Amino acid sequence: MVVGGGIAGVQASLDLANAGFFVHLVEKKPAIGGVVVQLDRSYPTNESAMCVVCMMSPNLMECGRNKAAGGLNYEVGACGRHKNIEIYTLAEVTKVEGGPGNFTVTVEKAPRYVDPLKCISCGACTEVCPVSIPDAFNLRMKKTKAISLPYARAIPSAYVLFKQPECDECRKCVEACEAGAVDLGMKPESMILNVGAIVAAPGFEVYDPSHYDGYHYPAHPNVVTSLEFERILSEGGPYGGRLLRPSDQQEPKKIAWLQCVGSRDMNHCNNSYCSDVCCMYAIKQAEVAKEHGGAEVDTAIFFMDMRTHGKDYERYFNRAKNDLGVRFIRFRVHSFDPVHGTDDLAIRYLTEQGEIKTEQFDMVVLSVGLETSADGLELAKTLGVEVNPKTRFAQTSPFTPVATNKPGVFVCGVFQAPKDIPTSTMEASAAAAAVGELLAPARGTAMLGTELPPESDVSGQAPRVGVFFCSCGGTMGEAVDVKGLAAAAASYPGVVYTDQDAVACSADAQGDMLKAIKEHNLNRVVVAGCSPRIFGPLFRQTVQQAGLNPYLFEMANIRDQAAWVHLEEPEEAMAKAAALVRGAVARVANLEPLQKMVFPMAKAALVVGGGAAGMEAARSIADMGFQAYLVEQSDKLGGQARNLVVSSRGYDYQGYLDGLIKKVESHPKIEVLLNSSVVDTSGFLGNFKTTVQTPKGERLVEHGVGIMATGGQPFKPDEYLYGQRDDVLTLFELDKLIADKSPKVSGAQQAVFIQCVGSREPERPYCSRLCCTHSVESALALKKLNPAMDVVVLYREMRTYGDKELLFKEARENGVMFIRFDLGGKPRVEKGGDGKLQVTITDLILGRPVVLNPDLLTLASAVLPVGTREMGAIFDLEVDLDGFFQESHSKRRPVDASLEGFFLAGLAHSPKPLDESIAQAKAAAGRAATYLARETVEIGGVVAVVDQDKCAVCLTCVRTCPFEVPIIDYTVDAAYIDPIKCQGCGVCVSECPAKAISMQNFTDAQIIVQETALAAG
Amino acid sequence: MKVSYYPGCSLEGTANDYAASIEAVTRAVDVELKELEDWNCCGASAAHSISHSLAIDLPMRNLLIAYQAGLEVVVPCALCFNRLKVAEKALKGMEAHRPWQASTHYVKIWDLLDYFTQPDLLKAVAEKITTPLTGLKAVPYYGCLVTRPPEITDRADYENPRNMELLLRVLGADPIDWSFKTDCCGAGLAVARPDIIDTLVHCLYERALAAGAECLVVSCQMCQANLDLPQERISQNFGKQYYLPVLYFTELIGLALGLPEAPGWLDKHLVDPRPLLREKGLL
Amino acid sequence: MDTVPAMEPSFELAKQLQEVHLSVSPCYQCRKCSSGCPLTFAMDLLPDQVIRLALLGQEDQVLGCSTIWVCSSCETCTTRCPNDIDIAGVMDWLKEEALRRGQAVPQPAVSRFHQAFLRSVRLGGGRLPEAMLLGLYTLRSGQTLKKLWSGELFADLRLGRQLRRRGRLSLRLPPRLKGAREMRNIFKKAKLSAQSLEEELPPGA
Amino acid sequence: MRLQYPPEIKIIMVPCTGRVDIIHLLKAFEGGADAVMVVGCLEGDCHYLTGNIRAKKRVGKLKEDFVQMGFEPERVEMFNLSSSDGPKFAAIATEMAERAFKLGPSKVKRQARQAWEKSQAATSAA
Repeated sequence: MVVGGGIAGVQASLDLANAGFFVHLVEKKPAIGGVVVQLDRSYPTNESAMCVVCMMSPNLMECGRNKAAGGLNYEVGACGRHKNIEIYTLAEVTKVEGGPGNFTVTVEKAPRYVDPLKCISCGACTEVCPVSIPDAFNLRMKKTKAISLPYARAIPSAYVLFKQPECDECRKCVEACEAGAVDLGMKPESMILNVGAIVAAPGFEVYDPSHYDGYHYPAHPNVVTSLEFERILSEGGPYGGRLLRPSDQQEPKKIAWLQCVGSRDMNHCNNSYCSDVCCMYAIKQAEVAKEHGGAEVDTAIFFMDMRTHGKDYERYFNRAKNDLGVRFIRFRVHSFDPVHGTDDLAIRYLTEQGEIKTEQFDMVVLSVGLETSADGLELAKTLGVEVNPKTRFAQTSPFTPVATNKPGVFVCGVFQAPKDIPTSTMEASAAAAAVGELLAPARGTAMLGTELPPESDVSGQAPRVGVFFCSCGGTMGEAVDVKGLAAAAASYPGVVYTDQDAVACSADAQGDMLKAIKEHNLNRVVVAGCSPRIFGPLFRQTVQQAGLNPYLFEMANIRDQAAWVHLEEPEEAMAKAAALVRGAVARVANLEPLQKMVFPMAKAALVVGGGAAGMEAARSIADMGFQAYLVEQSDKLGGQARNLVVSSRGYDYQGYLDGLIKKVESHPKIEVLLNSSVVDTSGFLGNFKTTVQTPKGERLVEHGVGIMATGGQPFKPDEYLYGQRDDVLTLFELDKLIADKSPKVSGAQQAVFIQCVGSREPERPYCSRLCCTHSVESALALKKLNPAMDVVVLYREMRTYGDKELLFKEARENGVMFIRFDLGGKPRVEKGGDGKLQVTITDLILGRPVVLNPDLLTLASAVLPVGTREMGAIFDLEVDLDGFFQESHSKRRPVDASLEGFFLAGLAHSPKPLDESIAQAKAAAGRAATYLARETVEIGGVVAVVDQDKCAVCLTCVRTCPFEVPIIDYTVDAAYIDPIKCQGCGVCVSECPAKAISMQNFTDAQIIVQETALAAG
Repeated sequence: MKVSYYPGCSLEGTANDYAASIEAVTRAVDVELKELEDWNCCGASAAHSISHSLAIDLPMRNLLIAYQAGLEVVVPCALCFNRLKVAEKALKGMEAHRPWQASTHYVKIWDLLDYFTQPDLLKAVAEKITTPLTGLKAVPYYGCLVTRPPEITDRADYENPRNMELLLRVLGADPIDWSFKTDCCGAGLAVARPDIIDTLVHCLYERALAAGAECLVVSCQMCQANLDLPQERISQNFGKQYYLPVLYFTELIGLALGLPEAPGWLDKHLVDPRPLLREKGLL
Repeated sequence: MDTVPAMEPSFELAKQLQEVHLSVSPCYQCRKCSSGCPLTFAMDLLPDQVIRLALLGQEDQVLGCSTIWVCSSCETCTTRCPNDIDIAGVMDWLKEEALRRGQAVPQPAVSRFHQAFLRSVRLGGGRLPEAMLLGLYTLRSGQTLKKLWSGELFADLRLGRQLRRRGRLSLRLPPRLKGAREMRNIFKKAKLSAQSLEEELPPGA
Repeated sequence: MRLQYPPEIKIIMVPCTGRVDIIHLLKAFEGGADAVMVVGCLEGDCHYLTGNIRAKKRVGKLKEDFVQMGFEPERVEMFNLSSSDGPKFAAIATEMAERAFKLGPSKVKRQARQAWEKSQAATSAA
């Protein structure tokens, strides 16, 4: 059972369902999606947040389409890959008994007053409903009717009636509903469910800033919380997506964001932790505000430490600061005053040089932090899950990040600790893995099969093309008028039907498409919308469910290739979009059906890298009942975690590591290959054959999936006299001295740490995320060892995010001093007169240099990836600009590698502390389980085929193919290309002088007809 | 109702007009003030600035006297109120270390305005109103030490107190909201650095006028002195004639209740409030 | 930046403050105190800079600045500090420490007013005779000559006369307290801790 | 990142630039294009190892043929960039659009070519 239908709950449900477990998803609101659906955009890609949900929506839709949401309204019956997720909306867990493997859970379901099985979400009831209530989804900034859809494109897409406070049961909605779905007599239900494990993902509440009298919230209309600002930016928001300020609906030209509202503060609230996400979402909101209101919108963010410590977040921050002109003012605003006679607000602040300035802003956004909601705490009590008293988030250990004190109950998402969307998604997969391990024997027992309709034979039929337009939720803007395009498209050759929808990827739009294909018996489908990379599989799957071969489908990317990139030239953008659609229609008319080959899935995983991440992944895979091969190039397991010997929080890293190594080495289903390395690989998803060089010669390993955990290594600093003196160390070297109780440490009078050594520099523009916390822990360890020692940390941004902020507080309270410097004023390290080290740094608050004479100088050096280029070359995995493995999608698939069937974990994906590496390792195993649980895998389709009559056996293809696939079949005296091996690149096709080879789906004819249609524009 | 009363030194000297209005108004609502037996000076800002031991011992003596009296203590002067609360916290701190000595039973220390804005007293005042102060646009000025710091004063609404607005509304006046109700007037620096007072108070005058106020209402005689006395000097220094009478809330209650002595208090102000009150038909 | 003298940090002052429960080390320079402070226009160092210098142990700067004397203890900073540092308390402690160490006070008017106030209370037997305070201060403030020329003295006298006319400036001594002996002990105890309380500052210093 | 580039650029997706045959480039001109660019991965990064190197050779050969045909070789070009390098794509798109404007309509469109040459002669004379 998964409690909480936010992004974490949904991802956990999907990973569990795809890994062979039936899932009961309990959500207290009328629809799933949590806070993510309330967001306008999501960083770092600035894609619409609905997009994140939409991208989940093929998965969400699977949930949506199952029994609870009723397949009936799509008359598709057997649709959806599988019906293994049962959603209970308006439901809450009230009692839990039993233990792991056998919980009996009481779920109370409030009446929805609308039968989801009958509701066809036509909206008739809302039109007639006389009662308007504040729209909770839009945080009461907008009115909605008592009976309405929870939010546009909600999943499950059924209406809901809120009787309290004002519905007087006038029954107008009952009469208006043809489907007879409205039933005012519905009673609360209570049900007992028997489940094997529980994942708690109740999410969070944003902090209510009304405690700060100085912020005039909610009295002043132009002071809004960041979530309210998201609604203002959103298309479904109070102003239809136009950036207006609440007081006079004018376009705000100057907006201020105040950071740390309800976080890092013991005074106004007891949230002394950092909420991790506010810095990034403030930058995103500033960028989107500039996009809406034009570049001249002046955006200022008042902050203390800019905490952009995620993958690619530092680039996002630099781009906002240097290219987009977002102003960053390092100052924590306590209060501001309304300017009399205007709706503006005056903020009085201190500039870096210390002079007092007052600026007038049209609007102020309070970047509110995250708190465990009252319901979250209630749920914790019901489940018996202990909560950390200081932060009110779930009490977890860094070595088992998703487990709680109660066996069988797991936790993920913000309820575990404040985190952003990618980390929540990752942690959800980790929770799914944990459940997978616990219930391994029960895998697959409660599965419901999926049936696909027989494929109708369309060969020989004239092409009947249906073109479906999508305006992608309004993000097309005015540049591309989808209605005009649809009208024009009707005249293209072969087109017999056109339709357009605000969001084609949503659940109900899919239903309309299915109906249209059936009614107009279309045999070709074109979707004009966004990039095929994102929704190609979703639409292809819908086409397949309409009984069409999935290859009779094409997408025209009028969003990324027209609407978004020609904002200033609307007419040309329209012309180009029309051309793109014409090209796609021309191509699809010439496409032929293709069949995929079916192969068995090898139930084994190859894990590369024997560090903590690799071992955790292997152990999780093995505990789930699959075979794991762990390849480690050195002679022992442990990796960088071996160097973690100091923890002021009392974590026994080495004890954990030894325990893990013992478990891995003794596990029957894990084969450890030390002093081994991967030399070559071949095959495809489910059937990889990898040769591993071992001391005992080459070993051929057959596996279905692969996990990359090659880890990282500390950067050898090339500045601050490192390497030239023995009192200049890296963090690991210092920890070793502390652990060995070396006199150098006990005798030291003064210790200095320098942060960001090698990180956040032009040649490595990324943040190594773990060094701030590591330095603070080591500093605390030094203070505990010798309280009289002066400990000073020189930093650029103190990024002790989430609950690590408590460490930073503890360090300061114990007398550790923190001095800030910026890239321009780096500390000068030189040999002092007495031969001792001398560090000079300018204190930016006082504008004066400070001279330190440390006995120990520790450099927090960057984290570099290890083995990513080599493994990337062998397995063809993409590596990002900084040399770390590139994940398939930062939001939706943060753990999947670019090649399907491969997953990433640990430092090789991006620098992260041990507890997050462990979570990511379990997540990788969880994701891998969704493939390993399958019996078969489908391959082929887009491959090269030789026309034996035309082949002159000139061997050009044999010499050209980079993968040496073509061979000469002397029985037929012609070349032969094995469809399993062919990678589908088409190099041989264009090299073949006789044009004997044609590539399915990309034949010359298909390309040329698309080209001419495009050029004719 | 009987309460202990701690007037403080200035109410016997420069602020004896305030003392007069307090006694009259409390009598009018049947609150009997029992002055603390042999009270001494609380040391005000001088003690806590340069002598920590005096800053604690002086108010401590008054505190122990109050405990012996056994009644709740009402304190008009913000500074004396703050010092008594500091002593109370210091005593609790000391007793926390030596719980076996925790014999004293504490009494509540009231700031006068807080005391007067209790629901039952407000009702008592409301019942006795003869001439409501309709049309009198006033901005409430709380000063600093009545509300801050919350760990000492135990005030919940320390950023944005509203009880004086409540009282003014009960009296029929028109309280205006403004953001500077708890900004500092310079307090103890009045004698040593009058120039600082000029800058601070000039800014308060400007903000009060911008908010549309006709007069300021205070509950502490230090604030009254810093706002009332230098008004003429500030008008000269800043070349703008200010006419903003500074009234005690007890004087307004006296007026609203039609007490005969009320007009007598008004001529003790430097900035004569009577023209404004006559214009409003309240005199 | 080399022209400005470099600072050698020491942690003594921070430790001293810690012992009197006025620790400044939790500060993470969010600078709310400086923005909220109404008196910054009259200050040479901003409040957050005073805390920073105290943390860095720069005693001569911190004890010799005008900021600590100009601070009117309005408690805005202490109320707003997210790390619960009693900044106003630190300012008071620094004033007392400056006098204890005989540091040259850049704002003699303020320090002498405080000393005159406490001496008047002591001489008044436990309550403050306001007239005596004004008299003693005028004698000892060292500003009298300057005030004479600038005409401020006449303005003060006129103000005094206005108060006198309104019966708000009585020249009578406050009544004898029964606890006079207790008062004397309180002041004796204070004298021991402050030593320099009694020292006469040469006028005009 | 929504970087803007000239709308004249129209995009066809192929699995790899190695699939782009010379016939496709010619057909594009025949269909009315004034300039054609082949955009492949960075050399050494090709998902199919040698696809982009093959394409570079073919484009090079086509440029030489263009010279003999009296066609401006600048009308066709091969570029290599990483898939995540948006800014570079916008830059090369802008450059190719400028080339097309500078070189004017291709000779394949005879009337458009003559009209353009007349207008060029007129402007240079004025």
